[in-house]
Amino acid sequence: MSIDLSTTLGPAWFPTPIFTASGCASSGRELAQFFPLKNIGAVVTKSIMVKARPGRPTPRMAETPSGMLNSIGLQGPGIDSFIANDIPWLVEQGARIIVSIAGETVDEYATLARRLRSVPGISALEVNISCPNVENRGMVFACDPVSSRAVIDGVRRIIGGDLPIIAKLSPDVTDIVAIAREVVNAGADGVALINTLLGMVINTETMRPHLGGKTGGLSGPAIRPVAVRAIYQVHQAFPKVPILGMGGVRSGRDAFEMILAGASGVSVGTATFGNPRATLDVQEELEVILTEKGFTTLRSAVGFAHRQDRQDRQDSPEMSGE
Amino acid sequence: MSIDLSTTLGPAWFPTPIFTASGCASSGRELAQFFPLKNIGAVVTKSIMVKARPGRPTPRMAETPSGMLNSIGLQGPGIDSFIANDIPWLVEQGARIIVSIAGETVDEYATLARRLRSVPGISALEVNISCPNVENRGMVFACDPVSSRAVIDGVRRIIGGDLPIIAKLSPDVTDIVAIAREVVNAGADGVALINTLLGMVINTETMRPHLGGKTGGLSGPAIRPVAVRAIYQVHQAFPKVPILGMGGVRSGRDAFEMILAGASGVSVGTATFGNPRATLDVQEELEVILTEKGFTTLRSAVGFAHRQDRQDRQDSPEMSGE
Amino acid sequence: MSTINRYAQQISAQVLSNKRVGQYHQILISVGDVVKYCRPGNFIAIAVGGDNSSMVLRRAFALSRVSDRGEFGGTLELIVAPHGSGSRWLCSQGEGALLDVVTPLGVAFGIPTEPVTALLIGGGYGSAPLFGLAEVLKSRGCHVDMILGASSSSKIYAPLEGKRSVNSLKIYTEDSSSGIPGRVTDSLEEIISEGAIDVIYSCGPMAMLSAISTIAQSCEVVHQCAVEESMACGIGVCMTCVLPVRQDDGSIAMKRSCIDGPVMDGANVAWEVVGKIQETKE
Amino acid sequence: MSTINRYAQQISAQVLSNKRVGQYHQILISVGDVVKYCRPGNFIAIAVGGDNSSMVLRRAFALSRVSDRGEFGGTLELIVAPHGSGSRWLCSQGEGALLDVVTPLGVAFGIPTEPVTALLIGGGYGSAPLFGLAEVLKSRGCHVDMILGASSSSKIYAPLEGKRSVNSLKIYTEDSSSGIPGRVTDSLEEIISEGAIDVIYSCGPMAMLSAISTIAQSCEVVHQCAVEESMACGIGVCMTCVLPVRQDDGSIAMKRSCIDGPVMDGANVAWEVVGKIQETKE
Ligand SMILES: Cc1cc2nc3c(=O)[nH]c(=O)nc-3n(C[C@H](O)[C@H](O)[C@H](O)COP(=O)(O)OP(=O)(O)OC[C@H]3O[C@@H](n4cnc5c(N)ncnc54)[C@H](O)[C@@H]3O)c2cc1C
Ligand SMILES: Cc1cc2nc3c(=O)[nH]c(=O)nc-3n(C[C@H](O)[C@H](O)[C@H](O)COP(=O)(O)OP(=O)(O)OC[C@H]3O[C@@H](n4cnc5c(N)ncnc54)[C@H](O)[C@@H]3O)c2cc1C
Ligand SMILES: Cc1cc2nc3c(=O)[nH]c(=O)nc-3n(C[C@H](O)[C@H](O)[C@H](O)COP(=O)(O)O)c2cc1C
Ligand SMILES: Cc1cc2nc3c(=O)[nH]c(=O)nc-3n(C[C@H](O)[C@H](O)[C@H](O)COP(=O)(O)O)c2cc1C
Ligand code: FES
Ligand code: FES
Repeated sequence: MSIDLSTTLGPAWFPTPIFTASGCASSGRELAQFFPLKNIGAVVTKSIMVKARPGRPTPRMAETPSGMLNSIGLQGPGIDSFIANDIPWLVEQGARIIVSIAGETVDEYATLARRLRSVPGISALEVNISCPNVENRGMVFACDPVSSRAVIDGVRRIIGGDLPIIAKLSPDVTDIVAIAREVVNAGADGVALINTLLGMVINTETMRPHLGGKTGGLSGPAIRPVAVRAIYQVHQAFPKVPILGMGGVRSGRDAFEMILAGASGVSVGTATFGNPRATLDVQEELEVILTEKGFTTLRSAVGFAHRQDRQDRQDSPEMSGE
Repeated sequence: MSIDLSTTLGPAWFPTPIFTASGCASSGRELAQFFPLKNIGAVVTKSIMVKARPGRPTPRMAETPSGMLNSIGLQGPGIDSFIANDIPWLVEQGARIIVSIAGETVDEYATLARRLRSVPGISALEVNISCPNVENRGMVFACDPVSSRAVIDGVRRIIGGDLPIIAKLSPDVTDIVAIAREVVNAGADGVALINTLLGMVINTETMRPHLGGKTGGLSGPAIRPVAVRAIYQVHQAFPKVPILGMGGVRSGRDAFEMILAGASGVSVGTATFGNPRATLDVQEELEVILTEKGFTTLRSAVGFAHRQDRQDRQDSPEMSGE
Repeated sequence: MSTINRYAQQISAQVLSNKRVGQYHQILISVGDVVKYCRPGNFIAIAVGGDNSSMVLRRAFALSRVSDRGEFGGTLELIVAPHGSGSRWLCSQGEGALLDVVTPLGVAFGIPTEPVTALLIGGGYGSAPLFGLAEVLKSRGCHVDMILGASSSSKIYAPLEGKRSVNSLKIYTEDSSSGIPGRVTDSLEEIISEGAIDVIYSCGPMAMLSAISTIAQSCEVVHQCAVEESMACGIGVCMTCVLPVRQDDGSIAMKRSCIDGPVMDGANVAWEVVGKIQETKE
Repeated sequence: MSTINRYAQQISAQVLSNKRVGQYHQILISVGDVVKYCRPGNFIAIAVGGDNSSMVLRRAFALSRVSDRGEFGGTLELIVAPHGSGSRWLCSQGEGALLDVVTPLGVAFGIPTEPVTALLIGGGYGSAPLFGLAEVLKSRGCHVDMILGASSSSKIYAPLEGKRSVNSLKIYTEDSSSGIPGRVTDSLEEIISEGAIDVIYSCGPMAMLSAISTIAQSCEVVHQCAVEESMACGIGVCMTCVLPVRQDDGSIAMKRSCIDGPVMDGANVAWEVVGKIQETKE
């Protein structure tokens, strides 16, 4: 099969569009027992913070219909240990690396960018702005256009033009297109859609919220229609902005759906928990589907669902449910 | 079993807390083939508009993992036919009736309220504000605090204190507590949580959005964690405001979960499509569970998950996912 | 409407046999007394995927043959094409499996009170309800001709027993793998006039039903067709399965194919706007 | 860490038998060559609910007994309590069913290089990995005593063959339905000192492991316990299964029980803050 699967997110090039999702592959090491990391498009690492963090109390997960809630609380070793131990190991494996960063203040994001900008072997930064902003009433950065903009702006200034910046947005907003507009204007090279939806499960035995952290993030196939909608809306509004799609992708068909909606790359998250090889399986299935559909390049499939749309614009996609 | 299942939504009393969900029971007639409508708490009718409406093009539905998308477009006979044909029939059945109304302008809601206020046999109005507001850039009323307030305010003025008003909110907002605050301040007696989430499925055969209306509303068990979270948040902020909970309820356990989170009543929607008797089954199962848990009244279970919370307020439930 | 689905029951039905026939599965299930109310044209809605299924909606299948005699009491036969995940699950259920079903649903074929000459046209698994219908028509003294079509021979469902209940049977395949090459509508006008057909009953893909309707109208023959729209509830409460149907006053109303159908008068369906209509005057 | 899960494979395993034993199911599955790498204390992660399952996560089960001989080649025995929807589904799988499994996972029990006196303590289905462990210890010349406890007799899993591989077996039930009334920890100190125990191996509910740890520490006996935290991935990538573990410098780190466990040194687990910890100095 001579199909060209390569893709770009801003200036970064990847041999295939299928990546791991942040927080669902740790720093890659554990997955390497199941397939060579260099065979997929890229490893997106667990969001790293400036300091080491123990995370939230357990239980940290609850299974839900076709999905799950997690409330890890960004447990991690901190940026210094990450740069010293994890990056070199991934480089050694020949993997493409996208580092996800997270902070509680605008400055923390800038600090992370400063620490990372001269580290060799990184293809892009994913800026996870779905964390509570301690400076602004604890409101999640990605839920507020001004805070979203401030984070990306700060990171962009530090990074300069060197590394592509992908802003990861939350679906828990009234108007995701408006948030995408802000981060793109602030200099993001692309957007990652979507992070988890805020959810809760109550344990009917104990009659208390099941998770130690009470609320958690909903992921998995259950949320795929929300992710596809978000990708479609943002691609429609900004056809030139590359999108890294994610949310419930479990098969090549699902990745293809996101690509048709407008994604240039697709991350596989929760599916890895059910199938350690999921990322590679998705990639192989996608290749077969693209070939069957007669595409010779991945690029030509990106946003394909919009093409025929241009003809019948009268029925607006900005409609609601019932 | 002598458990007291009765509940109230503002001044309205219901023998049980289990209702149908608007749009998932039509106007009741078709379900009456499967169980007597008077045996459940109430029938919530399909949102009715001023004029007859043909709705959106087909396909109008897509099954999704543990859920479905619908894009009906509020097909219906219009308020006159509804009042002439559907209400009297429901009254004859001995059913409690909650009429759901929907409009494209603030005035349309007021018109509906005016037509309904003197119709006998109605227990409450559910005001579905999840429709696009044609006067405000097509933005869904429930996505904007000002529009939400205007609708409820208009309806309240017409209705006076006679009929309880329940404002039905959309989960597709950054801050559902803020919207709830507006509608309560405008005079809503309670809130219904949640309407569907905006979603999309792309048909990978045709490579086009599957639904005739492109986007649709996501419902079913997939969204239950989002609904429980919304109910929990709003009950925490306004413990005295009655909540009609819904979103993916399929069993007595699920209804109990929503009641623990703070719902005084629970609507069963999509589950009816898989099981025509779902509403009654949920009610019967709930009664067993409440009894097993040692509750003698439904009321004492409402919001129970918050009680122990009051002690450990330090970990705020307004947290995000990862 | 208040009589529709009046006899519908939700029951547990056991699979008595599951045989592969060409590209289809012929599945026989035991349903007990409810069989008394089952008529050709009615359908059954089956829950798929088992207890922990991610599929929340039932799947609809036409009743192929209805029997209330025999060692198992009331039985229904279904012809199922393994198409997507739900129907594939159903086709994988072996003897003894229990199915959660709701039946009989929807409007059945109208049976003429006088003996008439009837033409039954089926496409693919659309032939399923026609054999049961043929038996009923024959028992009323009707003359019954049948035409079946499909893309290929393995997609023609025409059981031996079934053939016995019709006066004539013509088969069309698009790839010429059996019968006459071409489509069921190719010589339909001649067949109607030569056979002096009074009424056409049809079931199959929407495009076929639409083409038959055009011909039936030009020949002024009554045409009862069983339509197939995707259905979320199957019982009339969700409004997903609608079709544009012309009303007496000329306006077009969106009718539910589950409860105002699946059998509809072909002349009333506004075929040209199926799936397109957005605005009509009601 | 880079050697953990090194031999783990995702394979299709056939159910060879599924027997009810008390409140449990004893399930024997065929896994082929991977059995060579399976050790007592390792676990297996099984996909549940079939093709269209709404359950997206695997379920973890301890390997009860591992055999690489016999007519079926490599086999694993699991002891499964039908608890929730996933384990009930597993218990309903009959002979011939195919399971999607990943194994061997996690850290196995450490086996002493010298012959020692070992005490194995199991609670409920926690006895599962202990019988396999007992065989290995015996083959290394160890003396093996075993204590099993449960709320009631039907929750004691102690197969006949298993009993042969230990030197002594005591059973405790809380409702006095068999063995000694009470809990496994009731006379643990005496048993340790009288039996001159060198090492304790345990598996069961967290509260039991915690209580054993306290006693083991006061008696200065090594305690290897197999913990059970709810796991989303089972392979170390999700961070849901963490436990607070004391580090050499006195700080507490949140360790993954799937990959840094399930077998852990009981003395290092910070039992008092399990499920509570929010802040630690790392
Ligand atoms: C009144 C009626 C009678 C039918 N009779 C038969 C029959 O006798 N034999 C038979 O094989 N099939 C019949 N069908 C079609 C059958 O219901 C679909 O093949 C089946 O729903 C496909 O489901 P799936 O899970 O395999 O496919 P999926 O593609 O996984 O289904 C996804 C969703 O789309 C809907 N859908 C998909 N294809 C169709 C379709 N062709 N028609 C309607 N809905 C669809 C499904 O119901 C489901 O909700 C009938 C449908 C209707 C409405
Ligand atoms: C390392 C390890 C070894 C285990 N060994 C055995 C064994 O040998 N025999 C046995 O019967 N069970 C064992 N369990 C527990 C078994 O995994 C749970 O009983 C099972 O996951 C319950 O799943 P369910 O779908 O039936 O319950 P549900 O309540 O539907 O499960 C919902 C979710 O919660 C998790 N969960 C629920 N109960 C437990 C539990 N007790 N421990 C961990 N996760 C849980 C499930 O994994 C699932 O993700 C073990 C668990 C772990 C982590
Ligand atoms: C256990 C878990 C941990 C996660 N951690 C992070 C994280 O650290 N940073 C981040 O940006 N997203 C995180 N996510 C979100 C995923 O990257 C992804 O956006 C989301 O889960 C939707 O994709 P999925 O349905 O394929 O999992 C996490 C998700 C899960 C399930
Ligand atoms: C087919 C369908 C039609 C609906 N129509 C309406 C409606 O007219 N008015 C309304 O307020 N909600 C409508 N809803 C939303 C439901 O009332 C309910 O809020 C939502 O589906 C979540 O509940 P569920 O998961 O139990 O279905 C509709 C939902 C479905 C699935
Ligand atoms: S399928 Fe629900 S109304 Fe027809
Ligand atoms: S279960 Fe995922 S890290 Fe342990």
